[in-house]
Amino acid sequence: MKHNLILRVIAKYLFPVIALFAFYVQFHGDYGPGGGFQAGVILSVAFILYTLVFGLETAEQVLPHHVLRILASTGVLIYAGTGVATMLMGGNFLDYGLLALNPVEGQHIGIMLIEIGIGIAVSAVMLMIFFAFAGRER
Amino acid sequence: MMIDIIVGHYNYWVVVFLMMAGFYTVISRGNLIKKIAGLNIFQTSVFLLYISIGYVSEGTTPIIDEAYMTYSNPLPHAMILTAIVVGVSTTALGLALVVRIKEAYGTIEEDEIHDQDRSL
Amino acid sequence: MLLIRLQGCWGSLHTMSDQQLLLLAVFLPFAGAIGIMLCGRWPDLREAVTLTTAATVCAIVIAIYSRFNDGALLAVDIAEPLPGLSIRFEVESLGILFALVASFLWLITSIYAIGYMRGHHELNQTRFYTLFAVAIGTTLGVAFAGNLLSLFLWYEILTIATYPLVAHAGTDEARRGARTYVGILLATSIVLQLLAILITYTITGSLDFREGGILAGKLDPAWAGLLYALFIFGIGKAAVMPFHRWLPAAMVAPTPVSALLHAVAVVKAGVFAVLKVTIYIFGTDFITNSGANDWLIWFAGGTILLASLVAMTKDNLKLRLAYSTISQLSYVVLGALLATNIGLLGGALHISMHAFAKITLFFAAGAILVAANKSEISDMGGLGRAMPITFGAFLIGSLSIIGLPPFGGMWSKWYLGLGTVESGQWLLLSVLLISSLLNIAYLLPVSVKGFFGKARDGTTYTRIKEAPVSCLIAMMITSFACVLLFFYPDPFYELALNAAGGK
Amino acid sequence: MVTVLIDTLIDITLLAFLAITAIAIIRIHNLFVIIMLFSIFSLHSAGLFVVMDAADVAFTEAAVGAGISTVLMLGTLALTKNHEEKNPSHRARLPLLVVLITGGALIYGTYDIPSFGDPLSPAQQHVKPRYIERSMEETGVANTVTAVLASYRGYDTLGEVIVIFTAGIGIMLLIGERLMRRKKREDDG
Amino acid sequence: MIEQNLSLLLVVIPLLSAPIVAILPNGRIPWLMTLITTWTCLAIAGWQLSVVIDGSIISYELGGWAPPWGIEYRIDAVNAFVALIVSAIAAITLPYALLSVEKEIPLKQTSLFYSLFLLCLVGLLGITQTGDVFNLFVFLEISSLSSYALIAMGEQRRALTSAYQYLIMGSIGATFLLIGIGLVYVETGTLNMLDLQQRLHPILDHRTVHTGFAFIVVGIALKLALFPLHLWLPNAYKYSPSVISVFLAATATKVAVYIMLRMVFTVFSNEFVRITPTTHIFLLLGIFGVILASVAAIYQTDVKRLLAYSSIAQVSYMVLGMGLASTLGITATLVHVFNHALMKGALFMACGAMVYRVGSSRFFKLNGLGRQMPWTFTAIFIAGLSLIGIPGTAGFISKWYFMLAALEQQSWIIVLVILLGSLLAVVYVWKIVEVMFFRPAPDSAASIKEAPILLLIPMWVLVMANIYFGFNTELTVNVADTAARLLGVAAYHE
Repeated sequence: MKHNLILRVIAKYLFPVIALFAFYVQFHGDYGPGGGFQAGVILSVAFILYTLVFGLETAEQVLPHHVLRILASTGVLIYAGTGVATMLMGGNFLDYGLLALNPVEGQHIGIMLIEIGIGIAVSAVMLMIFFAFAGRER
Repeated sequence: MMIDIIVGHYNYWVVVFLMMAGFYTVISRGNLIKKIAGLNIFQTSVFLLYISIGYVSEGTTPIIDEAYMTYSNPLPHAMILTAIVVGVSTTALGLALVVRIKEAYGTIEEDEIHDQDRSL
Repeated sequence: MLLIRLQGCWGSLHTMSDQQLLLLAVFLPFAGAIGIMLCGRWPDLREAVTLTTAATVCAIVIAIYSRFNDGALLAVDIAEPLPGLSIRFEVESLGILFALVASFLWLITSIYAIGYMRGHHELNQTRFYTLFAVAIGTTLGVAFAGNLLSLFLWYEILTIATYPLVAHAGTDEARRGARTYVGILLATSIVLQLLAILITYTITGSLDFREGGILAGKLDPAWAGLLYALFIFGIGKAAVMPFHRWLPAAMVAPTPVSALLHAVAVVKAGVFAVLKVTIYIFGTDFITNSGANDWLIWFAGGTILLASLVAMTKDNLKLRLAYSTISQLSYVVLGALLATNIGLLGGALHISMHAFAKITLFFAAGAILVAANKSEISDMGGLGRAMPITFGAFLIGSLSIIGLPPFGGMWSKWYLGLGTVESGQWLLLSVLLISSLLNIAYLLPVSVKGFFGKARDGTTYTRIKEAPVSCLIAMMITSFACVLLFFYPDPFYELALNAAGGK
Repeated sequence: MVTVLIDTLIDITLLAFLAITAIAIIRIHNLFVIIMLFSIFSLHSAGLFVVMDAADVAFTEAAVGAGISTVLMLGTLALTKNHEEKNPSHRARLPLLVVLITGGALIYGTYDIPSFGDPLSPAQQHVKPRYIERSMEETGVANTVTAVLASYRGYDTLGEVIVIFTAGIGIMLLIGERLMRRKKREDDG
Repeated sequence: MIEQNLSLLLVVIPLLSAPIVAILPNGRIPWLMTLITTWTCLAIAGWQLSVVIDGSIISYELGGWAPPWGIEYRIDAVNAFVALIVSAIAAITLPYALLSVEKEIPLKQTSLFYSLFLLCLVGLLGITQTGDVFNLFVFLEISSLSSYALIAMGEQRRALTSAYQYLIMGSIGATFLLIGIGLVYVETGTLNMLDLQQRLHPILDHRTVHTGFAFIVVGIALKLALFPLHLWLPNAYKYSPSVISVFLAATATKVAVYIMLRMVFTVFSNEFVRITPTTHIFLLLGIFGVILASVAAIYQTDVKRLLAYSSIAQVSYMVLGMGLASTLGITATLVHVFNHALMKGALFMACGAMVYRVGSSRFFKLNGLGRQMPWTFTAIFIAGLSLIGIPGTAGFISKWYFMLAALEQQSWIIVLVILLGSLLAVVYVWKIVEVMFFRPAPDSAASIKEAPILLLIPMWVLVMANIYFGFNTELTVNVADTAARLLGVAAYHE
């Protein structure tokens, strides 16, 4: 379907929409359903759509393997790092309360940080997996 | 009395039936992809069990809001969110194995694979 | 040169503490083994190491003996693998007796082995000498074991260490023999002996060797017989029927192995263990009171007779000797089972007496094999005239086994006989007498045939010379010892008497 | 009261759908259909999650079960080019027995379970209340599921991320590289 | 500040270094990083044990939330002991891994491989540390997923099918565990082990609790490869890369044993065991496991498979120990967990060395190999003796305690089974010995050299450990005894 103009155009415009939705889910998780994981999945879906339409090569030019690998690791490290940070601040592992003067504020920051971590890691891994399967065909 | 038990438990019973359907698919079928599908059904049904545990009649989604008093139990939800991720990870890995097996054996039917291994 | 070395050791030995000496006695052979392994490339050097080690060990044991006589308590714990149960060395009369025999005969056998192994062009000689040293070290470990756990430890290691020696040839036959050997010995020790040890431990909470035993008063006499049986049969190295098959099977080994290990070290380790258990775990009084021995004793008696009868049917010399060994071992077991001072004295004495006699016989058998390449008795007609020294030695050994004066073998049989009389076991006395007759019947013909018989094809042997010199020396020494022990059995007698508790 | 009744009705219908789908999956042999049915199964259960007031779970299940898993299965199907499942040679008696025993045990086990939706059940009484009552002031997060997930039991979620990371690494190792790595048939072959 | 967090760092350090290793360039750097990580873990585990050895307890509230609302790390002698075993084996495996991995794993995959290895370690350590059943489930899945992939890295194509089989069985097991946890949760509303223990106490007779228990036990038994759920294990050990065979054989089943102990004796407590036929079932399965698996081992024609079956038998011993449900029995189990890790570690390392040189672990390839590779052979011999339980080796200590425990209750059948088991062990160990030493070597064997020193050193460290812990049992027995008492198992007489 690489050569179907309509699809290409639609995909072009759909991509940012989906991505936007992903970010909404990412940061709205505190108040409604959603969170890093769902956001990550949706974001990866956006890229998957892009890949389906523009082909694997193009997609991998945008996001090469090693980049994905680094992203995935970064995601995990952000999460674990948050824990280590709280530890260094003299609290227990993942005790977000210490990240700010006001515990609740700290909790907010902490939760946001780890949700970001999750989001990055999940989307990266999902794409890794998808590319791996898609790339196997050749 | 009997009615209460039924009303109170039919949900669990159906869930058990679903689990067993999935479980049966896993252990009785020979096709590697179908096994994975069965495994997924098995796990999804277990998720249903958990969520049923967390459910409260006349409750609502546990997002705090003045409008509501009773909320369903968020703990099983959190657990199941994790469990779902575990499930999909297992599925993905299993399917990757299936792909490799197909490449190495040229089939994904257990019997045929066994025959090939025995023939050596 | 050897003597000079001995003198040297002697000097240095006096400066050592008892513990050091004791440890040295057990671990020097292992050190020697390593040395032998390293010298593997230069046979002469290797043999030199073997001899020096053997000589030194012998000297050390003698030193220990002298100190023991001076009343020193030689004991040392090296580890405590289980709470309250240590790996312990302790010298007592029975142990030192066994150690003296073993270490002295190792020296002799090493001399013999050099001639034999080279004359017989054996392969893997380095492996042979190495494991031989290990086996002796382990035997000394058995001799000096300070409690039942240590005894069991060394007992098992001895089995493992001798396995490759039995399988030395590497042929299918050798492997089969070795399999039987290790199979029976391990199986009996794991299933019966270990079980017995554990039961003893659960009942008494200790495994120490104590005068008068540790079980008395703790174990219901009704069960004593069963536990005792577990020990007697569990100690498979004592080769009490029906667990004797390993000994003939082990005859596939090179002759020095059969001579030292399966006439002295291994088998004596077995009967030694039986004596130890009898004296220090059960205690003679407890045995006699509980009547633990009254049915077991017939297994010993039966073995004595049956083994002798089987021996008569064997034409292969080594096999015949093997069965004779089985029957002789049961003499010791019998002595233990009599559970009287005299009986124990006889049994303990028999360990040494039989050792010297039987090793002579094996030496001779080996010499015949090397020089004439004959293993079947029926082929040995007239061979004695070709190799008189060998057959002479064989004759002396036989007579000692039979128990005629003026040979050491007499003493042990004498006291065993007394033991049976003392406990009014007339039937057993007759067993002993009959078996002596049987000994005559299956041992004497060999030398008789050798000296006065004719070869099958009537030819006289011109090509065949005597065995290698070192073999002859070894044989002469041991046969001389047989005679000496008749006139001067005192050291062994003292020790045996001591162990039997009849001071 | 009415809402409850409606809930129950939807609940029952969805359960019925699920049961039918499950049976269909066991019986049908065309793998493509099976995967589609699985996707449907997963969507229905998502719906059921909504009915049981588990919006987050429903969301995720829809995205993962009906989305990712299905895509992956279809991908595998495309790669293995195998569309008809063959019947296993041996008759599946033992599996049936195992399943019956397991199921029986579970039914037996549900006997003492507090009835469905009972607000007095231990699960509703013990740990949950604090999450509902205090999460707002303790974490400032309205969505208690997020609060539990990210804060109270944040470590589980870290584990969850590790799990998916592990899966990613594993799949990279298995089918990551372009060129196919031929496996030896046997170590002596 | 560091010290209070150490028992968490034991898990978090490998957890942090795994993603870092994953993005390192292939080659020896990932190995080095992994090596450092594992040794750090070993140090921490040692410290942790030294703290709790006196029976005290480390409790760590993750995220600062008090249990049962938050997750708790709760370390007593039992966890610390198992954690030490796991990290020690990991630390000793790594030096061995360098060459073996270079031989068996393509260079371009090394960094991912080591990362996965670390993740497996994370999973196992996480299991040992946690005091929360659901957290346990999560980390169990981490270790399982990584081991599926690791096993599939084996050189032969059957590695793939073995991994798949293991994946299916393992996932079923995990799902059963999940069901069990759910059923227990619905009755108690909590996930914290200690809390569970207290809240389960009044309702031990509920059917739901019984069912939950059953599902948890079956789920673990699958991971434990407890007869008759052992079918996945032999192939998994046979076809996986040598390093992985070593690591999994020495740790995975041990951790499963730990989970079983924890669940049965801490969560459900001793009373529950007494009022249900649990012990009888354990004893029965143990008896069958020991005998049948040992017999099966005798008929193998491949060293790795043989050892795998013997592993099943050895695990069954541990189950027997649990079945005896006395302090002595549990002590025996824990001692054996430690000693068996030593034996199997050494044995599989030796197999790895042979595979390294010969490329196979099948008997007909190993004829007379003992002469070419004397050190490897001697290692197998000594570790084999330990497996049999010859005095002077660690195995003897385990056997001694099993026998004591059985004799204490005068259950002569168990005594018999243990003795029979070691007899069968003699047979299958001797099978290897004769093949390797007394079979004539083919001419092709002349070119084979002894394994490289880097493989020999770790192997011999473990062999020496087998001997050392046969004479000095202060560590093993004392810790095991303390741990057994902590598990709240009343001494048999009480």
